[in-house]
Amino acid sequence: MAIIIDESTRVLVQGITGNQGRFHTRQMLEYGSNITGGVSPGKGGQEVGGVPVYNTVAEAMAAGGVDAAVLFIPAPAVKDAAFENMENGVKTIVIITEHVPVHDAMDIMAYAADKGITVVGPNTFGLISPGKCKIGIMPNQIYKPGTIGIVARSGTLSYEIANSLSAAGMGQSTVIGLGGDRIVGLSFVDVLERFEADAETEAVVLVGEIGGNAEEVASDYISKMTKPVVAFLAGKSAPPGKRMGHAGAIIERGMGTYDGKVAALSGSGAHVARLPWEVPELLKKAL
Amino acid sequence: MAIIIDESTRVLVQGITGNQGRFHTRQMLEYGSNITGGVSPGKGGQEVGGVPVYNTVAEAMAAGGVDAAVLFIPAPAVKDAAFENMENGVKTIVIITEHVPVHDAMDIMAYAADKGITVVGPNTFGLISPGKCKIGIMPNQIYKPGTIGIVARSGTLSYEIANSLSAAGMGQSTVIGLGGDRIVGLSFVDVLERFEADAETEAVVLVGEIGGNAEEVASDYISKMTKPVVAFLAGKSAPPGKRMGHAGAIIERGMGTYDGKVAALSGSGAHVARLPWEVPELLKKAL
Amino acid sequence: MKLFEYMGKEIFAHNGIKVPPGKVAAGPDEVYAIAAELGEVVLKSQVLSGGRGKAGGIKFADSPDEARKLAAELFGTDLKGFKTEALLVEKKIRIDKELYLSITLDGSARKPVLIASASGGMDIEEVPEESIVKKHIDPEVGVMPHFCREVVRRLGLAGNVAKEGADLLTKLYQVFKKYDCELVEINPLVISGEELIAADSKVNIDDEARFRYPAGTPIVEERTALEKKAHEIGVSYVELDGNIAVMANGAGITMATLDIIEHFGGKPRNFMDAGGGADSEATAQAIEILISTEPKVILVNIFGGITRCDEVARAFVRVRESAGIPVPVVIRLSGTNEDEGIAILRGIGIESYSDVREAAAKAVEIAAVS
Amino acid sequence: MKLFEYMGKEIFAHNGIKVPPGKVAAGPDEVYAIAAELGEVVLKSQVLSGGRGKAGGIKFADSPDEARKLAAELFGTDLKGFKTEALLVEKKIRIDKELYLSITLDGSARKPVLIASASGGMDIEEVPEESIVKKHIDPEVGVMPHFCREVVRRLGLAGNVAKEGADLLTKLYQVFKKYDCELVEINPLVISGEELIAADSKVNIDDEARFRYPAGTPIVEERTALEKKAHEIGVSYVELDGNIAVMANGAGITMATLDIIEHFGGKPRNFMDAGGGADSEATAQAIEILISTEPKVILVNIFGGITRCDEVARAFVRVRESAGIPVPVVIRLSGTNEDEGIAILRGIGIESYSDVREAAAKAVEIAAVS
Repeated sequence: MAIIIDESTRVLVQGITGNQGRFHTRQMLEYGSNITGGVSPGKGGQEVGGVPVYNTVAEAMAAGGVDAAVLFIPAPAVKDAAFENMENGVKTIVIITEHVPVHDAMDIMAYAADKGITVVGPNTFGLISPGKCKIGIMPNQIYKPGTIGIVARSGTLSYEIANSLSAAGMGQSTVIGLGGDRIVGLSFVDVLERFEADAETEAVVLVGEIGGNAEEVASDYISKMTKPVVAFLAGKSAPPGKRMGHAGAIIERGMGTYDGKVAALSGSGAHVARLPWEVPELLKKAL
Repeated sequence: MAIIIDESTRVLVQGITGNQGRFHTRQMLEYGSNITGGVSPGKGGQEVGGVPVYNTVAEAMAAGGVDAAVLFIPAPAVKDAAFENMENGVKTIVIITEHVPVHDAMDIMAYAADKGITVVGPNTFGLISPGKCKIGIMPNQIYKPGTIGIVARSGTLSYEIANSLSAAGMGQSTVIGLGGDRIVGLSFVDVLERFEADAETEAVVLVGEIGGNAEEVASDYISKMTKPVVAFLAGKSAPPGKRMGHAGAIIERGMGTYDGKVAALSGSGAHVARLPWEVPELLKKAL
Repeated sequence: MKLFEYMGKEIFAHNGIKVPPGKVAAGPDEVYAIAAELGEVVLKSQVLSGGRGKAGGIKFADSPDEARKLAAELFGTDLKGFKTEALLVEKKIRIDKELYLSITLDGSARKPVLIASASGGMDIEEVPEESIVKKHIDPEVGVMPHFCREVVRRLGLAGNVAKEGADLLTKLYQVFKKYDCELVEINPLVISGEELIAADSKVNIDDEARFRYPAGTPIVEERTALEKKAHEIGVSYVELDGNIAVMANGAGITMATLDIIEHFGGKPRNFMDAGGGADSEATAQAIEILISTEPKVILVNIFGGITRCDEVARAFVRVRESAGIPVPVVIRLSGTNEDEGIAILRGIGIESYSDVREAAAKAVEIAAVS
Repeated sequence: MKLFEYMGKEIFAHNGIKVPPGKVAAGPDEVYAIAAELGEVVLKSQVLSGGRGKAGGIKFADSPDEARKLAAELFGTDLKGFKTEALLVEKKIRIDKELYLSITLDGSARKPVLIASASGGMDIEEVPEESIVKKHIDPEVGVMPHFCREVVRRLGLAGNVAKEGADLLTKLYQVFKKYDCELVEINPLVISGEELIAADSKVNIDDEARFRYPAGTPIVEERTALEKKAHEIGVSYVELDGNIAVMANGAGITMATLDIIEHFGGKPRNFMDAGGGADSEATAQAIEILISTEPKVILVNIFGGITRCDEVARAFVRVRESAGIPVPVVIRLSGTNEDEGIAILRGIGIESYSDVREAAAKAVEIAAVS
């Protein structure tokens, strides 16, 4: 099981001949992901780590099919690359790129919603179903197969938490990064619904942060879930009006505060960890 | 049963205070259609034949829901009116208006396809499920409830055929006009699939004409149908390069000829009537 | 509405698509002057029919004198029934390769479709399927860079020509949208050194969008005088070459009426869809158009729904009383107020039928004997 | 990027949205000259904070002399920490009614959302939910006439004002798209006789779209000098007011590090996300920024993934050898090449922790005693 990706997922790397593309293609191959092709206009016929490079997504599609594409593409070209995948029938798009204009993100999400396409990101570390498939830039060694689903707005913090779970003997079904931008493809609810339906997942860790109302919206759904949810939120000490690294991590007009989110999550029955190292303990209690 | 519309369909008339809107609202009410409202900007609060008039579709929707809207709107404003209905959640749109620009029609159809909305027309007489609901401009008296489905590209010709079927004791499940334009919402196949699945429909009459390749595409599907299909095509004698009244009825670059369509339909197992009065006879034989 | 080649090229040039330097001329002397400016030139007859080249409508001239001489011949020529009233005089360009490119409507897909081929200069129908690039355009998305890259790659373009190709696709789609086109076609699209040049243009604009044509959009009247008059009174009319004038209500039933006439061995003079629900005055004007074509007989086929049979009958009374009706009239009336209509017509000596078979057979019989 | 009111109004005016006649002035004499031209005027401090009116940043003047006098006061005033460096001098307009209108992003819906209210002039947060018109805009469709009709109807506009309202909505959405806005807000939008006039403007533009801003789009630098320097070396940096300088790799982990510091009773000097996979030179530059803020201690929290712990350690060696490190450093290293990193740091006398708890507690302790 696991959600969204597994060992059968055929992955295309767009921007495979760039520095980032090359490096992470090798990392993903090392992890065992089924990378079946890469795209780089004008570089068709080359290879990266044994993976064939195509000029266009259409070519890659014709050569053997693509289930998911991961984009290592400069921000101004992300919209075009995302549409190239979507218009050619790719059903899961992972956008690693940071600094994508919000209007481009909205255009991508509107089209994706119409066509039933799953978009992860932009500004995400990607997603991994440990032992099966990794699409993204997270370190290979910190995950273990298991029954905990992790959904996070931020990368490194989720690595830290995944690592501490692995160390405590709690492996993961799927770990997914929503992305740090204000407009991203998946919401907490979208992912929680999938974890709730996934036979392999027994509990979920939600890693949120200040800004927006994603955690508040998620709380409504969590109150209806049968599986336990442990939440940790970053940004308790952040001052209002400042973007804390992520475009979406900002308290504006009194919205998106730490306290508001904690109240909503606690009210929904989620177990809220006040400090990151409390997560494994709370999870053990909840299971 | 019947397809698309029945006695439960709540109908909204857009452009209800115009001449056409008023006249046909009365006709539809007389037929027994469930007209629950009309829209005419700035005329909210008035009534037409006892039907309340609203300023906007949103108002009408809020007042009690709308299942289908019929547009009596000048061609330049049709796109806006269609989107007003679609964006406010109306799931079936019947566009009577002729002379709608094709680019507007394409925009409407693209959005409708994304959102699962059924568009009948433009340039259609509408559709009727005899004895249940009529949405359109066809005469009230020629139809009888029954088991024959009729799908036509043109209006009066289908009236003539429906009338001859009624006279021969063969009532209709639903009669639907695709519209005479090049870009219309429903194809023959879309309607044939619905008739094939409709328990009430026993046989189908397809009324086609020269131009385009709608009949050729339909033939592929007809060869897989379990229900008999009788076809009649207009335009045998039409010269190439001339639009015969309908924007779509034109033989261009050797495409859309009468002979080509007859060959395709005959090959698919449809019974092709060479003259309109042969339709009832062929239908009787086929049943 | 079909535009002349030179009009399409003006639109192209205005929207950043390269065309050969050239001007349109209305007589041989103008041609001489333009050729004197441009050097070696091509003379192209501005007619709306296809296959113009094969019919002799395109000539090359090395000198202004030769250009004038050839022009004099071309202005006299009849090309497939079209008279040359204007010549496009263009500088001869270097041709390294000819491509085909068009964007048109696909009714089945309800979307625009781009069609391109590395084999230009001939009818696209004659190009083998496998060497045609065919890609639908989602009107919600338009033509994005990746779309252009894919097309250009499949056409085998490289270097600067590939760049110009991608740029051209973007601009051609902009023209297609901006001018409400049904078709924009460039055949041939010429690779000339490092440039891509539209050596021909075929631009068809949607008549229905006339209310929003961009300023300066040319208007070409394709209708005959009679068709134009019919259009003005809201009647759909097409001239044909037989002798039985036809009026019916609805495009489908009118086509079927023509078919039935031919079935009985007759030849229709026209297609006339008088529409639904016209009043007797409008119908009377339509009848006058039919009379003006001097047919041997008029066949009217009305299936009354919205159209009331008595209104149609009254229209005939009206024409009979004013201009008179100099030819026999055969009428089929059926549907709304049928009996009333039949009675009115009987009053002016016109016999009606309720079956179209009998009416059509009678009209063909009259046309054959008179 | 937040624009000043006058910049937003220039964009409005350029795109057909009505604003009061006015000019921006940098000193009291300029104010006098503008007032002499316009008559009765309003002086508006150009600062980026909200609640400017309540804070005294808006004044009315009946004469040029009064305008100069009030201007002299305003140029000296500090408004919520912002100094007034420019005044917008506008002709006083007749106010019949004040409305609120904005288009912004809705992250949950992933769409733009229009928010409007017939109660303008106050914060939209203070307007009761039921008198707010809130409608999402489908980016694939945009703002169509029916959308405008519905909004205008719900705002209760009539006659020419309704027409102007529909037109304004269309134009405001065009501005929102064309300038890659995150927010366009008009509060108040004034009904002035038969006209609709934008009496204020709040325009926030997406920093990430700078590569395609329309020509002439103003640029406002909101970053402090230090934040700007950090931005140039690709580091995300926010100044805070404590004494513990912080560096971590990743926005979430950096926020969490600040939270942990506060949990142990300390106060962070900054937010610094040094990103993933930076080399030792870039990291060294980031360390120098931290040192330049003169903190009592530097706390580094690295969870190595793409970031290699040995590279971070080498950055400290590099800074130690060049500029020197004048404050205590507490480092948590965990993950990729952790052992190597710890060894390198031990070589220059810096002790590492593998648990962030211990590191943070130590840093807070140092800050407290020093």
